[in-house]
Amino acid sequence: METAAINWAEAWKVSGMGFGLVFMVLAILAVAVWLIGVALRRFDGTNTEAVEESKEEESPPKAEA
Amino acid sequence: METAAINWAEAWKVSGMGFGLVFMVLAILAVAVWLIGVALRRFDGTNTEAVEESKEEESPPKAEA
Amino acid sequence: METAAINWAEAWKVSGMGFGLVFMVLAILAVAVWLIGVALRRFDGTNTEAVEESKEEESPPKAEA
Amino acid sequence: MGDFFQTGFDQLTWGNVIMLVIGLAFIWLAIKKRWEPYELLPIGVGILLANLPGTGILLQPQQVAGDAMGSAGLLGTFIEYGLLRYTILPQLIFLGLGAMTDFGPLIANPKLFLLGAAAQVGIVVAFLGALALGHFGLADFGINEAAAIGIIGGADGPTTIYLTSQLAPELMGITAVAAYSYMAMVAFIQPPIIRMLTTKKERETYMQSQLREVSHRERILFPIVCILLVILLVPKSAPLVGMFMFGNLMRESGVVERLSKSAANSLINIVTIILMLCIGASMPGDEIMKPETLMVLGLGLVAFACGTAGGVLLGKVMKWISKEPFNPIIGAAGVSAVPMAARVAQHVGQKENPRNFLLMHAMGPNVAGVIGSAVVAGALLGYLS
Amino acid sequence: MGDFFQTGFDQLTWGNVIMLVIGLAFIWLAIKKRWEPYELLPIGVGILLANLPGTGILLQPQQVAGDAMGSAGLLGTFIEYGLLRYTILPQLIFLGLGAMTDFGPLIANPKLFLLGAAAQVGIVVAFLGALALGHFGLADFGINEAAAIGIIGGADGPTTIYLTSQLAPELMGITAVAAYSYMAMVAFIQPPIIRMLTTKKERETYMQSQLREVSHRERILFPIVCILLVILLVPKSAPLVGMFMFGNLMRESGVVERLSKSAANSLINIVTIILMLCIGASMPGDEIMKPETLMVLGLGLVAFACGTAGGVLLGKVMKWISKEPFNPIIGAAGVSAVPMAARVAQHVGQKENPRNFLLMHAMGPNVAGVIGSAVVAGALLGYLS
Amino acid sequence: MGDFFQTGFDQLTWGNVIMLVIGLAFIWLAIKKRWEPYELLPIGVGILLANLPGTGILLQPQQVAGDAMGSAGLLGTFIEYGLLRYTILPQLIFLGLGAMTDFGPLIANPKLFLLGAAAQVGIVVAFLGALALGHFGLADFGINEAAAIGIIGGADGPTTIYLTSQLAPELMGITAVAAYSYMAMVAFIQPPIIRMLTTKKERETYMQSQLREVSHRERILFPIVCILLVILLVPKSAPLVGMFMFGNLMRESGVVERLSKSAANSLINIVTIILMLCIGASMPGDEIMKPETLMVLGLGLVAFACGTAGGVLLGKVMKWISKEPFNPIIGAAGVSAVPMAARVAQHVGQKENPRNFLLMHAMGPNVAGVIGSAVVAGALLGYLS
Ligand code: NA
Ligand code: NA
Ligand code: NA
Repeated sequence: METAAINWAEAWKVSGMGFGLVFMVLAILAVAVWLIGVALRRFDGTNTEAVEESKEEESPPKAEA
Repeated sequence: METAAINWAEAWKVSGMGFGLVFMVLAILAVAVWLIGVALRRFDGTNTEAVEESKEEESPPKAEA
Repeated sequence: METAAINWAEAWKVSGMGFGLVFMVLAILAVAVWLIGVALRRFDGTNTEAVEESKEEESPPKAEA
Repeated sequence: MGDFFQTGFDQLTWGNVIMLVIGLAFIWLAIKKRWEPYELLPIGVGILLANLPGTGILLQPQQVAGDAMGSAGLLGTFIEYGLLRYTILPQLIFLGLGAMTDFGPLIANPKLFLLGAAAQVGIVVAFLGALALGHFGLADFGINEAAAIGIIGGADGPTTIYLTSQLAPELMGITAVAAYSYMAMVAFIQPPIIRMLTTKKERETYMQSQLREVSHRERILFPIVCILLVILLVPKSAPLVGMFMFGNLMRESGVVERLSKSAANSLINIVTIILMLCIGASMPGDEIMKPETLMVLGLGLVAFACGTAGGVLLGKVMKWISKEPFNPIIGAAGVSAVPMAARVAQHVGQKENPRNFLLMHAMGPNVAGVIGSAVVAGALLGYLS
Repeated sequence: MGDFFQTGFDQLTWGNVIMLVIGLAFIWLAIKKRWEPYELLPIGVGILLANLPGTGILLQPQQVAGDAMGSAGLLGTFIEYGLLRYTILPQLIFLGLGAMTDFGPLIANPKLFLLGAAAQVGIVVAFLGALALGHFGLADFGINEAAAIGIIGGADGPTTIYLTSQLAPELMGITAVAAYSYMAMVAFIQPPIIRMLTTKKERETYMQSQLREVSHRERILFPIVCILLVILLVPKSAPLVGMFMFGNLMRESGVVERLSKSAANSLINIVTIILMLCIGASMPGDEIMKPETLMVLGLGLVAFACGTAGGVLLGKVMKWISKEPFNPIIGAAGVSAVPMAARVAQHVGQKENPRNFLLMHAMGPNVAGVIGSAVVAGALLGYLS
Repeated sequence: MGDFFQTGFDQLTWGNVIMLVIGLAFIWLAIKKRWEPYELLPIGVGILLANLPGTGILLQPQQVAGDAMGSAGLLGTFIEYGLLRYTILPQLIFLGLGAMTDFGPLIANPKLFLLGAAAQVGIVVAFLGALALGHFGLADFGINEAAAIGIIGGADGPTTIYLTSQLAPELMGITAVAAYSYMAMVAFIQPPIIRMLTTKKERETYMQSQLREVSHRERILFPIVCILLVILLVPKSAPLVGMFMFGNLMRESGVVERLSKSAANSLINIVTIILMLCIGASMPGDEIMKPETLMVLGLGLVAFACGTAGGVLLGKVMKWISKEPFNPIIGAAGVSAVPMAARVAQHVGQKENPRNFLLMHAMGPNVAGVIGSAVVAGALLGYLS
């Protein structure tokens, strides 16, 4: 740990770009994963989402009981 | 294995002190373990020893049978 | 991978001797294993081979059915 | 030749004594309070072994290289080869974690990735905070040390260990212990912050109780896509993301069951034992008993708090945008601390509305946060090393 | 200090891109086609990791030895220490394979050893072929490279890896991948060759359906005899044969069950993960995208084909000599590729005659072929190194 | 380039041949007589591999360091890095043993610790005996060699291996093999000594058949107290006692079940395979075929005998002092040789009085003896290195 005059310009750049980068990368992943999901379901002709949602309407009351 | 005139004074010292040391260390451990056992049983208000001894009086005849 | 004028005499020697060697070694192993098997069965007085062969005559028709 | 009765008592420093007490405290927390016992129990023992003097167990191979008689110590050897020079151990942990992780909730709802990004703001705040302490002359953290301190806010043990070992090895024990300790304490750290930043109505929001089913193919493609995209975008994240996603691919492929079971069992267990001992052993009293240590701990707490806040605040934005009901609590799980932070979201949510079952929803940002911190670590490593 | 957004895209070469596609293809073959998934899945991931630029994951310890900041990468470390300098990994695989191998069929009928020898002719043909390509100026394979290429025909992964790492490390990835790929493809490679070299009547030959029972003692003596005889005759085969037979002795002895189970489970699994990643990572695009690579693949295929032919032809001779009915198909299993080649013999045989059950008979030459290739590898190593 | 048919026959020495026979004898003892098979089977194979000439399997990394072509052998690598330079392997064995050890009987009756101390007298006698042989010009054992020979009397494999590797590496194979062999033979060595030193009435003494129940807390505190006290008093015992007690703490804590199971299963099994192979491989014929080897074996036997006597004699003293009935036979278990020596006490006791059930009582000194030898080893190491 050597003392060094802090280069605040660099510090802010690292901070901002680092935080921006993680948003960008995870956003790209989100889009990629969403596209793959859509493509596969279209390709396979299955719409699991609808099936799941109908299930869902039944189950919560049970969870409350 | 280099030949060396044996330093018997040192040899006896190592022997005696080594054997003494192991007795001392294990005796200290014995006392420490015993104290912990006593302290915990007093602290918890349980006297497992008595319980065990009463059990014990019953079991040996079974073992013999 | 350095370019080198191929020494074909050596190459054929390596090939021939290598292939010969593996035959020799595995043949020696075959003989050794066979001798051990014979020795152990003679020593133990068991003839598992005969037992197995009688079993064998029954099983194939089942496999066909 | 030394004296026969050369005990360790006379070499024992006050720093050692305090660290022995701390080591015992970690062991107690692990056993009695079940605070991350898989990490804190061996860390506690490592602290004991490192602070009992004269054992030679910390001697590193390079320290005895020229010495014909000398043998390196077990922990010194593992620290030098497993952590500092080859950093094998944290990467193998990530391999095992990948083989244990279910990305289903994130695949089912990929916009939750963003919560895992937002929660990384804690890293940034602690990074700037560490530099500010230097600015005001309170500590002499350079930019590398600031990065290692910041990554505590990633709330992932192996990421913290990996980045610290590369950028600021002298902080290795303390950042790792801070990360694991605060991970064990998320149930105390996060709820007040969540309540402070959300209204009761927001916290009561009922989210649909089931996620869509995720197909086998999506599960297989997920780790492959992550390897390709993340490593292309942030090359230095490969040691973490690559191993993590390789482990997950083995798990989800279904064709190498023996390998994924061994990665998630014997391999990760053996490596955990050794790595956590080494982490504990990286805290000899005389290097730890400094005001900087308290600052690192303080900054780590700030990082956890700000990460939680970041996740919750983006959650509020997403609730505002989203057409379906959306509970911002789950944003707090974006810090990772898998799976404790997701459980915190579940408990806080159910307390406000007994119908709520947020666990599965919170698992999405929770695992996204692991990828998020690895990305930040890779970016920092690429820039600083 | 680099730029923050230094992604890997600009360093990506065409070689990398092609290798990424090949890596993905291996992953697809492993998962979808179940082609040797335990090898090809991690190999595929290793190819991806090695061809995503800028990761540093391939840096070898010797490359960063003088560099205070630099840490070696995970795969670079395992490649240098586990493969090139100490060759630990393939030997540990052999230990585990030994603990999984049943030599019963070979002990019951030891003349099948000869089929395991005959099938090694593929090694010789490919070896001479590689030298011939050099002779005609098409490639510059030296005698060491030719030996490494030839051993592909041994159809045993660890033997190929071991010999290549010792004689021609620059070919390591490609010979290993060729061996595992062709092993996965024996069901396509062998049947036409078997049919071409045998008459329908030969293939229909019914062999007695059960082998004699092999006693516990014979099973124990077998690995001991192999260690003594083979290593005395071919000393350099010890790293392979010694470990293989030690594993088998642990298995058959029945007195060290915990050890043999660990060797055949956690140990081989952990080592497989690491070794196969390393194999995949030994194929960076720019070293692989050469005409020599295609020649290696072609020669490997020739080796498999000639090995199959060698086994079948000796099978025909043995049928001619043998008093009992003998089906020459089982000679094809002598290439090893355990247990796929034995299954090929079973399928081809049953197709011609539904009563045929050749699997157990084919297991004999199948495991003999493992010993055969290890003997050839040891002989080559003794002569060339 | 050598000749193709360079077999090992012409390099085989008489020393090799004798060692091959001895290796086969160990394998036979392990399988047929079940003498410590987990150690003697791999040791036997290691002896075979080390005495088959020309294999290169023993080449150590430092021997090939400057040689571009040369690769170190598997066993040479493990011997150098796992035993001589870093001594990792015996410490990992101790970790696993700790996770398998039940200290309950010792905690229930801590005065049995003293029997575990008394039995260490065998170490002292053999140590002085080795020096005396030097004094009379029969051997040239220095003080370090004498210590390594003495520790055979500790009757603990990893302690013997650890101390020998540090003080007298050239004796490593032989002291370890002596220790394991005599441990396998305690059923022959101890009973006559016990009978010689005790009256029939003493041996008939019936001890209360059940020990008090030991609480979970005591079991947890035990390894912690041992770590703190023993390592403070004898710092150099840390590599042994620290790992042993860490393993035990993992076991007794109950909160890290995955870790303690892996330590007691896959980790110890894998390490045992490698370590025992290395031990066997440390006995090349030409270094073993010396009169000193017989002296080491003789002194080791003396050490076992004297250790047994020491335990029994202190047992007699304790019987004399004790208010409750006390059977001095259990003192013999203080040599450790866990759990065989405790079983010997059980058998001898039950033979004299069928009501006797001494096993649990004998387990106390038995495990105390492990700590005792580790203390002596640490003291010797602290003084001599
Ligand atoms: Na995170
Ligand atoms: Na083969
Ligand atoms: Na002992």
